[in-house]
Amino acid sequence: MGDVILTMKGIDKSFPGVHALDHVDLEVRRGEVHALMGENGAGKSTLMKVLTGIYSKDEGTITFEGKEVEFTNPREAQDAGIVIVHQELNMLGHLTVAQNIFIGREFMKGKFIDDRKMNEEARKLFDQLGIDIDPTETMSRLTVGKQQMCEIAKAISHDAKVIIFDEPSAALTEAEIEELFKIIRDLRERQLGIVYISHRMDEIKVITDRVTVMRDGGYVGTLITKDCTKEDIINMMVGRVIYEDPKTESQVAKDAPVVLKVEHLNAGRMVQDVSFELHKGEILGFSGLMGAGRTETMRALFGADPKQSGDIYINGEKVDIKTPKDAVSHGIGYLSEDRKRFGIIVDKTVAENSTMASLDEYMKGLFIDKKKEKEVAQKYVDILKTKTPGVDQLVVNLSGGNQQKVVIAKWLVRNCDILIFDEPTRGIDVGAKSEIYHLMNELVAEGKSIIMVSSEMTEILRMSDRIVIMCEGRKTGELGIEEATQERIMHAATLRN
Amino acid sequence: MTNKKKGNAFTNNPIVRAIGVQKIVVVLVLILLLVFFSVKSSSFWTYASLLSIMDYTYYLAFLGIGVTFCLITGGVDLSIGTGMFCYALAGGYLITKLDMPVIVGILVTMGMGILVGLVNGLIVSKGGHAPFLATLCTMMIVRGLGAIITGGSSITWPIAGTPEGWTRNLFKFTLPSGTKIPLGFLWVLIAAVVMSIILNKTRPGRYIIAIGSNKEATRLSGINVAKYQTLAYLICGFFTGLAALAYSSAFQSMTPGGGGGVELNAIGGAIIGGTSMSGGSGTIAGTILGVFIMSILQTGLPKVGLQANYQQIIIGVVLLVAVYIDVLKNKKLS
Amino acid sequence: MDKIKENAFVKKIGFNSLVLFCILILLYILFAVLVPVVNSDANANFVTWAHILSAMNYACFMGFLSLGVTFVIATGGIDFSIGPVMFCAALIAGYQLTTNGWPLALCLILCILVGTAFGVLNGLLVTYLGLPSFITSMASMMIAKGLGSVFTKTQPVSWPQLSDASGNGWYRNLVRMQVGGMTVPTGLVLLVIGAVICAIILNKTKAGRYILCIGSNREAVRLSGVNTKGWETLAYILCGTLAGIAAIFYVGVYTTVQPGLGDTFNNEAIAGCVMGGTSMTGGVASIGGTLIGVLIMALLQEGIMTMGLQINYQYIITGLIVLVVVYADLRSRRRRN
Amino acid sequence: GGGGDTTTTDTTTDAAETEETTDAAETEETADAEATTDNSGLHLEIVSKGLQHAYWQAVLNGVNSKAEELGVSVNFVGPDSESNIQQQVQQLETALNADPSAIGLAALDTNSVMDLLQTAVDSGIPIVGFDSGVPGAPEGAIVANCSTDNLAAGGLAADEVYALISDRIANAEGTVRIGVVAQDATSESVVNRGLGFIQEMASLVADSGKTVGMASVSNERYVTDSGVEVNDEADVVIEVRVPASVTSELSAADASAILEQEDTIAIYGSNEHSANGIITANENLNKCGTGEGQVVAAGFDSGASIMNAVRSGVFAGAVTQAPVAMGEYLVETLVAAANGETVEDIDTGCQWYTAENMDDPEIAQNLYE
Ligand SMILES: Nc1ncnc2c1ncn2[C@@H]1O[C@H](COP(=O)(O)OP(=O)(O)OP(=O)(O)O)[C@@H](O)[C@H]1O
Ligand SMILES: Nc1ncnc2c1ncn2[C@@H]1O[C@H](COP(=O)(O)OP(=O)(O)OP(=O)(O)O)[C@@H](O)[C@H]1O
Ligand SMILES: [Mg+2]
Ligand SMILES: [Mg+2]
Repeated sequence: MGDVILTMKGIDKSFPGVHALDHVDLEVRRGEVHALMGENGAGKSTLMKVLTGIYSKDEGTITFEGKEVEFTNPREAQDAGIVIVHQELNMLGHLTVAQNIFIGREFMKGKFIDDRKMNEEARKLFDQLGIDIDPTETMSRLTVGKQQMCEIAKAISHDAKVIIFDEPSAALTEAEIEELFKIIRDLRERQLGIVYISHRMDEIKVITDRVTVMRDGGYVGTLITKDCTKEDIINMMVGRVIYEDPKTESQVAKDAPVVLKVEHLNAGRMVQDVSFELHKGEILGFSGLMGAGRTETMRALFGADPKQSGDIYINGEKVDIKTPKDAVSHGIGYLSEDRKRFGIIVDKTVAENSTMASLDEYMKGLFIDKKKEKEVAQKYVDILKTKTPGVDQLVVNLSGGNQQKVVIAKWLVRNCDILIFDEPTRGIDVGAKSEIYHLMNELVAEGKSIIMVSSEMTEILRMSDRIVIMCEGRKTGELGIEEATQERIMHAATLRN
Repeated sequence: MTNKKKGNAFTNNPIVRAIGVQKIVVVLVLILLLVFFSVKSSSFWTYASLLSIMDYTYYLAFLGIGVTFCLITGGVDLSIGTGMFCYALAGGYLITKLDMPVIVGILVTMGMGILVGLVNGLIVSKGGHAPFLATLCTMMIVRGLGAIITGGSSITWPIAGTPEGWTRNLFKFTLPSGTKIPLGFLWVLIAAVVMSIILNKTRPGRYIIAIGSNKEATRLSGINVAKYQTLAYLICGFFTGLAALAYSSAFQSMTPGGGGGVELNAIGGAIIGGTSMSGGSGTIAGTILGVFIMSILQTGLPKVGLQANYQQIIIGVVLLVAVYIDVLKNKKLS
Repeated sequence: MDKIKENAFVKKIGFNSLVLFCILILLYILFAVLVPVVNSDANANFVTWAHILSAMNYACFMGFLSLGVTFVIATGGIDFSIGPVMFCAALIAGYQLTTNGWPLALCLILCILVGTAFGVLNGLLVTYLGLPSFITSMASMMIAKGLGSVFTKTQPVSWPQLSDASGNGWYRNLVRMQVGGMTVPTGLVLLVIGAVICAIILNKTKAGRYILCIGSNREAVRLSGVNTKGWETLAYILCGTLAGIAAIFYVGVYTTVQPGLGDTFNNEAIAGCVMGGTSMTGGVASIGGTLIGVLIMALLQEGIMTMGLQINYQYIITGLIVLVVVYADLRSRRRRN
Repeated sequence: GGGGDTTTTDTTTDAAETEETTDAAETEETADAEATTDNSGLHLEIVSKGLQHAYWQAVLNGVNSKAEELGVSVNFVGPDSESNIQQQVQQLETALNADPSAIGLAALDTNSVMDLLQTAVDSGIPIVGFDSGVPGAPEGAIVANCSTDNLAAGGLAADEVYALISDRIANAEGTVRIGVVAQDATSESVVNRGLGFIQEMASLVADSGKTVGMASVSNERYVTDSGVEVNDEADVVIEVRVPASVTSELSAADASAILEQEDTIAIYGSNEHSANGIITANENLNKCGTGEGQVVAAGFDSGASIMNAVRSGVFAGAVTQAPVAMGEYLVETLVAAANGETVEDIDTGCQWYTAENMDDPEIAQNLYE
């Protein structure tokens, strides 16, 4: 580990309604892999975006190679030698791999772009990294994993001094992760500073030298990886947060009736022959790595995407679900993992969002009974403790957690008996998180049944009565909460065939 | 199943992939149309007929090339049809009514095209207006402008044979023997090649495609998105100016307030040629082919004795089919 | 400024509509002052009942067109066929009335139905085939033009005069009526009633709620178990139907319709709607705004004509007003975020 | 309403026949006499069909010069296209609202202005029709017309063209074709110029003992209103084409379609726009001219390209109206009407011009670029 190359001090950043970064510090040295850890929404990505000039900071200083810097756009950061592999893919689907890698700094032959040279250079780069991708292939034709590798190759191809990997492993296979680590070690040899963001504890132990932990937008501390245990890191990440008591045994009565039975569900490549049962009053956890096909399963079940085959039984009766409308009329509610895109209607009010799924009951003849609508919306604002000035407030003005509560309210207003919660706490702050957990427990106590898809192991282990594990579109395991451990879940989640 | 596999074998053939499935289909349709018209109309395959098809193709091709750039950025330019008339009116007005040198008229025509293109680009990229709305407004503005400049009068560009009539030779060169050479085809060809190169081989072209493919990612790559977006509209404006020259050379006269609807033929041609309405992909060669289909329909349908009203219905349906193919293609991609 | 915006009354009406209304009044005052100055005729006077009546001719049919397209734009789509559809409806129904002697009432219904049919066509193509509304409606515009021509054998159709012997002329009272020597702009009254009904549909019924929400976030609405395709199609149908109604008001003033025309009205109708605060990206729509937007354009047309200027100034000014109003809206929204 | 229109135009023809041009001269004198009296308070509104064509600009010139001479104020307006009825009605209504001394009107469509004509009668504002006038207007609504008899003008073109092709028709083995390119099938004046040509041509051919018919692809309105049967096998086939919209390129396409047919011997463009279309088409085809085997072409109105076509022999000739004089007569008649005098119809006349006679002062005054 060499000298300090990058220091961020007292970085502060607010979005409307969210204090995303609260005086955060970070120090990176040459030749180290520095892990940045923290729960979802802790502010890791935001910190990196501030560093690379995508967001402007409100306060604080950034020192790079001994000089204070302030990047106003990503290009400046790149030119200075700081590049980032984004968490969300940033590809130009219509262009080729090589064109993507060299976008913004094309090789030129006079006035013209020298695509041949770019292809050669890209091929060299891939050879050097040991990746097998054709540089002339169109980007959108690659798999997600390969696209991610291209992003990484692109970052490396800059003459970078600091490279930031924001959850690079999420979409990669084991083999690809191995390749990635080889590359990272190689870069470390070359005395680059590397920031590595990941939620996977095992990777942290394997690849990183130091760990900086963030919590709720704040800086918690920095540890030397080899001197600490997983538990130390977890403690720092979770801190004082009081979650619901973890479940040690199923709360569901042995003879609880099956409210939902799915048999041999097939939908596209990502859902293959999935079968499971959901009991009354049960929280059924769906675990797996990203891209395991859980969301696709739920969407197919809900009728949001077409399915090829499979039978669905509700309360023992076979039902035909072709559209979300069918699902809703059978009492199923779906809380999507992407709230902004599929959940809320941002520029409509809390009241309007709350009755979206059950408008029929809030009609007076031909007209919407706005008084009754507001009453019911207010009722659920009170029950869910949604923080909003009123039910006339536009949802766009609420914070993430409260937006999530509005979506939950939508399904409660509809009085759904079966609720599918896909990543219910994604991007939600810690306080709201525990409230939602609390709420879920109350709901099942009232006799509703919940399917909870979650990528957070702790969440799965704390909330579920039973756990279904998926990998590559197949169900690869099912565990009662009594027998479930992180290791057993991980084992099933990586059971590829 | 076997069918599907065959299709894949066909679409995966390297030659097919290099040319593009859509372009092959378009060429086939083009050939079909040509065969149909030559069977139905004895006069279709004559040199004169070719000349008149060319007259239609020039201005549509220029408009098509220009608007392809806007479409590739994920935008559109609705002002091109009306604009083409407006600029030609203004230029012609200077030449014929104010007796200015022809070159001044040409420069003004081109200049107005470029200027309106620039304004469109700025309104879209800096003003943040939806391209559709912005160019709808400029369409209304140039419509009024053309009429106001000329005092509402139609304009006839200098006619062939007069000293100022040399502009007409720019696109259709008359040899001393009286034979006419479709010179404009050469210009269209050159423009197509040059713009193809710009689109595929230079940075501006690359960035214009990138913007249409993923605007945010392009911005994150440190590219000045506003600049290249504006450039796309500027190019479109430039070609609208060229189209105005081509139109006045081929058809001499234009009435103020006209030109509405021409943009549809150009946009339609681009889409038939495989340019996507949603941006990110498109080729100049495809646009030229698509434009050919449009102009052959326009010149061929009257020759087979079809009443004007049916022609419109047919062109409307052709457009719908072309877009549907585009939609299906996009569905397959995702 | 913010205080005004927070005022309960202003909130109810909408700040933008209020600003727009002020523009309307200012424009009227402007013309009242300018007309005598600019016009070569010494006794030119803009502040007369006759001028208002005359402006209403245009406002009526344009108003219905604009109201209709507001629904489509609210879903995030666009309808470029309304003008030609209006003409097509008037041609087909008028042809049946004058050539085939159908009863007037039936023809009026036919007029509306032709509009509705195009609405259904557009709606189905857009929602079920997933075609972009822009090109779809452009294509159906061509089809409407062609169909109108084919149906009437490219001849113009003249609807009967008020004094027509057949007694078929009474429909013209829908636009203007003589009541005891006074001319009443019934068309304006009906337009306002139409606007109120549209406002109720948009703001008080399930259809309006879903149409607006689809414009905001189609997928979220679908995943709430709503038949989005159906409701979106309904927006196009409403638009077509209103274009059919607009046709009645068009012939109510101008009586004669020619085939192959009508596309210039599209731009004006869309401009009126967008000027009124309806967002091109969907989700936000204001019927009141649309109404005022159309009145502004009608006033512009009347004022410009009275000043003896070419009608083309109307296009230019309308285009500029739309750009400025929308830009101001974009700015204020950006600042809020 | 073809029948009705014909009767109206017939009466105008009668008036023209009986009064000849001397009437015009008389009106001029009275107007001149009036000029010495006070006209300065008079305000005239003139609603034309538009300003697009050189023809209208020439009318406007006539109007302006006469108005200046008489010291009256004139507001000359027109819709932005010859098919925009809506705008013209608004313009007429606005004109009425300005409470002028008199109104000049070239109606795009009579039906649509019927109410306004009544309003004018009620409020005592005299209306004078010009150009094609206000055909079919109710009795008393229009005090006078200063117009071209379009049917007669079309007929004139037919007479002249027939003179050039009668031999060819007589000697023809099979079918020969005469094409008509019309701007539209809606404007009364355009239609009448077409119909005048078709009917005159048909009767001339019929008189010569040959059969005549309309081509089946012809525009239906022209077929119906001309009263000539559809017959693709007749000795002489008349083919009328109307483009989908009024743009140069579509007119040229129609003209090409006619010229390209082997049996075409003559072609006629019934206004400036259509004649231009023929010229454009002929640039590619080189078929028009008066020589052996060439197509005899005739146009209507003047303007740079038509005059050039006539001069260079591409067109055998063209019909010109007298727009400048029309504008002048119009203002005079309006002033007279405003002053409460009785005014009479004036046929402003039309002439056939060819390369030979187009420099005659009598004709040259009616040619404009
Ligand atoms: N553009 C933005 N506007 C408003 N809020 C934002 C924006 N970007 C991030 N946030 C909020 O800032 C907080 C921190 O988000 P950030 O993406 O940095 O978290 P993270 O630690 O990267 O989480 P994850 O592990 O899920 O990627 C979250 O509450 C998020 O909702
Ligand atoms: N090989 C692949 N090729 C293309 N797309 C893929 C591939 N693997 C996964 N994806 C995409 O990745 C996304 C993740 O899948 P999905 O959402 O079903 O996983 P998940 O188990 O719900 O995980 P998470 O919710 O954590 O993302 C899907 O949208 C899927 O289309
Ligand atoms: Mg993140
Ligand atoms: Mg998921």
